[in-house]
Amino acid sequence: MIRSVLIANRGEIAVRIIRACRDLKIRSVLVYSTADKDSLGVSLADQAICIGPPATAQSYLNKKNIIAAACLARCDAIHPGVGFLSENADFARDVEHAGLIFIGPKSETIALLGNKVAARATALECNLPITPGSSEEIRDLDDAISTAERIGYPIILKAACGGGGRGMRIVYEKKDLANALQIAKKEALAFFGDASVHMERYLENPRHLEIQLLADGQGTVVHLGERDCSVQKNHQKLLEESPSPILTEEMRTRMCQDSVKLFEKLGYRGAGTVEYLVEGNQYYFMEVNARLQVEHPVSELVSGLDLVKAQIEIASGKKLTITQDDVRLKGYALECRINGKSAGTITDLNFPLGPHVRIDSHLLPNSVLSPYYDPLIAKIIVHTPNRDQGLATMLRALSEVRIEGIETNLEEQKLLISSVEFGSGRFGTDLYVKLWEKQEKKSRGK
Amino acid sequence: MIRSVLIANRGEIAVRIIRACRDLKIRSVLVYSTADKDSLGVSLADQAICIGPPATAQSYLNKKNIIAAACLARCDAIHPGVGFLSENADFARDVEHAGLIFIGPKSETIALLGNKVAARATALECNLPITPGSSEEIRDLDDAISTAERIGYPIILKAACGGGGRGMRIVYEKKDLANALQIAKKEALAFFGDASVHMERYLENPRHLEIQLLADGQGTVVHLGERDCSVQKNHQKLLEESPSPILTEEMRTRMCQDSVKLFEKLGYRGAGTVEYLVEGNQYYFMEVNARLQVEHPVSELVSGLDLVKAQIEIASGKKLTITQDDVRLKGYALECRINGKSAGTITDLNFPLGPHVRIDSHLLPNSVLSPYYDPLIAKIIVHTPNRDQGLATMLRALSEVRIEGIETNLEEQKLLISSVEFGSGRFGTDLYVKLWEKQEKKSRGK
Amino acid sequence: MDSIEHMDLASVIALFEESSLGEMELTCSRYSLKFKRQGEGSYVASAPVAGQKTPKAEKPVAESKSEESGVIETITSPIVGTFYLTPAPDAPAYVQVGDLVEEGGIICTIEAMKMMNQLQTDFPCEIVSVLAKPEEMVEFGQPLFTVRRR
Amino acid sequence: MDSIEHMDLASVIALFEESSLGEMELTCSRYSLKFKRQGEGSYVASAPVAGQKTPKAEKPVAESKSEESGVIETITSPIVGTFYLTPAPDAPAYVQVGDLVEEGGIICTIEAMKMMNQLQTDFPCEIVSVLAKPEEMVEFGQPLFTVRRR
Repeated sequence: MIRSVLIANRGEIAVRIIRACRDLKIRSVLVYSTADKDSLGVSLADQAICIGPPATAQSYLNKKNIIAAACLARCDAIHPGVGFLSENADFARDVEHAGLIFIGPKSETIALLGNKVAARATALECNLPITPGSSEEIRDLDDAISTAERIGYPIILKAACGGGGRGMRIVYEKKDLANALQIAKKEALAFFGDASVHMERYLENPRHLEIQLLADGQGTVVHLGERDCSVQKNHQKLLEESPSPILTEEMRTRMCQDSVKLFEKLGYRGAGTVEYLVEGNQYYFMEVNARLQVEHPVSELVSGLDLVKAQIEIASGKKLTITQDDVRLKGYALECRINGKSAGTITDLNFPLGPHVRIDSHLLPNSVLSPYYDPLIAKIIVHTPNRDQGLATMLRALSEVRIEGIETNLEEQKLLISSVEFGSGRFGTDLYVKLWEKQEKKSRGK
Repeated sequence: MIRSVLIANRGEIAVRIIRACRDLKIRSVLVYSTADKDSLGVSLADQAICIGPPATAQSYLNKKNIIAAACLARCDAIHPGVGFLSENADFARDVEHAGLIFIGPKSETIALLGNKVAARATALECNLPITPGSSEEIRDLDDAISTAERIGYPIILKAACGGGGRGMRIVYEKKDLANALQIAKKEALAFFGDASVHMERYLENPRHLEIQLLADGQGTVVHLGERDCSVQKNHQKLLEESPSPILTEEMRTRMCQDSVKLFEKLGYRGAGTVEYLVEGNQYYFMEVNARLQVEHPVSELVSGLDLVKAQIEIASGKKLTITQDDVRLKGYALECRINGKSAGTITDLNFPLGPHVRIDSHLLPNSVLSPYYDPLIAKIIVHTPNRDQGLATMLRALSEVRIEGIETNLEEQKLLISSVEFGSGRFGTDLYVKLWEKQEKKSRGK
Repeated sequence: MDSIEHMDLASVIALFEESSLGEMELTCSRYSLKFKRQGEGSYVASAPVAGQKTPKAEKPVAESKSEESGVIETITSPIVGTFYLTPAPDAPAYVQVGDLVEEGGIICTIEAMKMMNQLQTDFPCEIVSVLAKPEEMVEFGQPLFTVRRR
Repeated sequence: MDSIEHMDLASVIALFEESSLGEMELTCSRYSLKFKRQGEGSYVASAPVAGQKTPKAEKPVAESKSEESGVIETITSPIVGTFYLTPAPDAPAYVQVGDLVEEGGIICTIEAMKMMNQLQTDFPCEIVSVLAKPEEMVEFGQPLFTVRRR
């Protein structure tokens, strides 16, 4: 039984979790850095505890202070949110050792999935399609050259323990391999403390799809369909939708079944996502996100389920009361991330309201978009009967947004959503760059 | 085909309709009085036309200016919203005569239902239970005395063409009947231009339930279940929920079937509601609201349908594409009306966001809540798996609301929703008064 | 000289004092001011403002209540309709700039719902300018003419 | 001269007094004022403006950077934990008000995760007051002591 949750995060996801706690009549305790003392989360939480200065290493990544705060505030559990410590196996273990519940997968699961090579190996065991490449660490240059020959260029070198686009090197020709391998190993060591790298075939313009799952760690795994997150800028997702406009029913079924199989094999507990790259009618396992994701509302709207509530209930030891047959995916959902392009005080802020629209945000008029952390201002999510109406409703919602005082990506998002390319559903992860080049050309043309 | 809609209304319902137009890619033209020139609706609509001074008789009830504006702005149709001209048969007829589509029932249907005696007679023909009373006009005092004897005191006298609580007189004893009849007739004449009154048994503490329907006027009628609107203050609804906490499945089925039967008999076209009084396990037909209602979002959330879109599609001649079997009512929805208790400038305004919450409002920070019109600030609607969670989520949402500059009923609403009585689901239309008396006693006790 | 919005208070006060005004009200996007000269009698003001929204440009100028002759006034549309300066397509205009019109003189028609509504002046005046475009829609309160009272 | 919004009250009053005005009202996004000269009637009012959140009271006082002796400074908690003034339940306190402490002197312990973290001063000082409650939680940046530099 969880009566009190410490939230080890900030921003909109902290507010999202506080709201879920309130809905469940659970006490919420939020930790915060001095930079966030006037944040909405701090004012909404039942208790707020300052854990350090703005620098994340000393605050939101300060395991000791966070766990001490949880113990002293008599919390039963810690919710790590997304990012920060949410996929840190050591933290999950420390939380468990402190006698607290970690709201997420078991620490062993996080550790296993945090290693890309181990994750790929597990996926292979479950017969999931993976991109051609090494399922083991690249030993040396000879190994690299022969592996590259086997799978074909372009290839990508990835840090085994990496993530978030760091420590990656794309190689188009053999002559660049030696140098790239050296740099990739150095970066892997620098960023992740482990020089291991592995090699995969590099897909030049794939789609990013992910399957959302819920598992109670007691034998039941259900999926909530896919999210298509192909619209990205520098590997950061901008738009996420469900269902995907390119997926056939047959492919969807296979991807969902594969994902469930993998989670069953892992004995997974909690909410999690299996990410895939899709090219043509082929899909390839990429990685598991062993946590909640920013874009979780998309799946909440199509499924009618509350993923954060579900996480808390699973963590408290409850079995899932739904089976796959109970999951009815209905309509279409689209999420648009409104990001700041500069930090500062938001002098005027107005979000769209009305039917079919959900807003998740942690900002109010006169709030400061902090320069220390990620620049998300709000997630605008719409839920409509179909994609065509979803795009119209999103454009309606965006037209009502008013943000003054800082620069935002609002106009870029409007351009993306109203583009012929996005409307058609046929595009790759390069859509943002393509549209931006077009726009630039237009401006130059004037 | 409707390409352009004139909206003959104001406030949040005007904004609601503009949003639906935008979602349907239809042009919206809003008429407004000089008092509303800085309103959100005026700024959101594709075009806005001033039709008169603040006084409603010269603006929002000014049929001639409204229809002229629709013709001159090349609209195909007029949406009357709720209130004002929405149940005015003459207006509907004038709109039709001007070659425009009236988004609502046929003018004959409105005329028929506007007469309470005629409406009761039609309900009787369909074998709907009606409160004991006269189905015809009370002829004179002798008729009144004998009818009252027959149905038993207390009785209520109602203007045949009345509505909104006006022209009603409750009589508990025979000795008061003569005087009450005289006053009721005078009021009926003064308010509605027709002195006819009829008599019904007066239910002292009933529940107010209503069945929401959609009909295409081409043979298909579907219901979207009930709304329980029993929490009222001076006959004004404060909270509306679906499903009702007191209705048995058997009673619900009968009430819905009766309502569908009545709409089929009427050849009804558009969205409409059948209102009932419920006492114990008896229900009695009260009236038909031949229009959209303020509380329509409650039914939208449980049904997943968009009633305003449906109205526009039906008006444009489309057949309903759903049957009763396609209507799946899911979860629980609760609407809370936030009203101003004073007019003036809203210096600070913040609505709750996040999951399970929908806000319909026409106000922004620094908006003026007009002294000329109804004091609705916002409708907060939550949608959750069940009533218990709905109440928790509504309280969470209300705790995030911030309104400065004017007085509101926010605290009263929190008190109502967190009361043991509302929580139990067992209460009558006197709940507000009862709780308020309790509160007063408490304050006096201090 | 600064724009009104960026003037400092001392300058505003000085301008008022130098003027012959008895009272002054000033509202702009940044602030709102009311002045009243000492001993100006019974007028007591209350401040509106708030919503920093600038008033819409099309705000109809209210007809002046003054009965003084020579005063410039605006005649606004009392209804929604199509504005005509002529009784028929090929007929001459009811009035032209410079015309002197008697009280009750017809100055234009506004067509609404196939009805021609003739607009008459309430007072003798001279037509100073025509503000609305002929054959286009006018809304309630829209300025149609400026006139000079006679 | 400052813009109207950023003027201080004394300057506004001075300007009003120097002027010949009888009444003045001023509203801007930050405040609203009404003045009326004495003897102009009974009314004197001032109105606040809503919005402007008052800053939170618990804002931790940053340690002064000054190296001057005699300066009063606040020592704040560097971690989250339970604050103790004594090394053991029945032991005497590390320090009391009035004590002189050398640089590096232990002034308290903060227990976190079953670890006792002793807090030392960075400079010689005198304990002026104890701000945190013993045996209660302290958060990062919470003021523990005020001290005077020696």
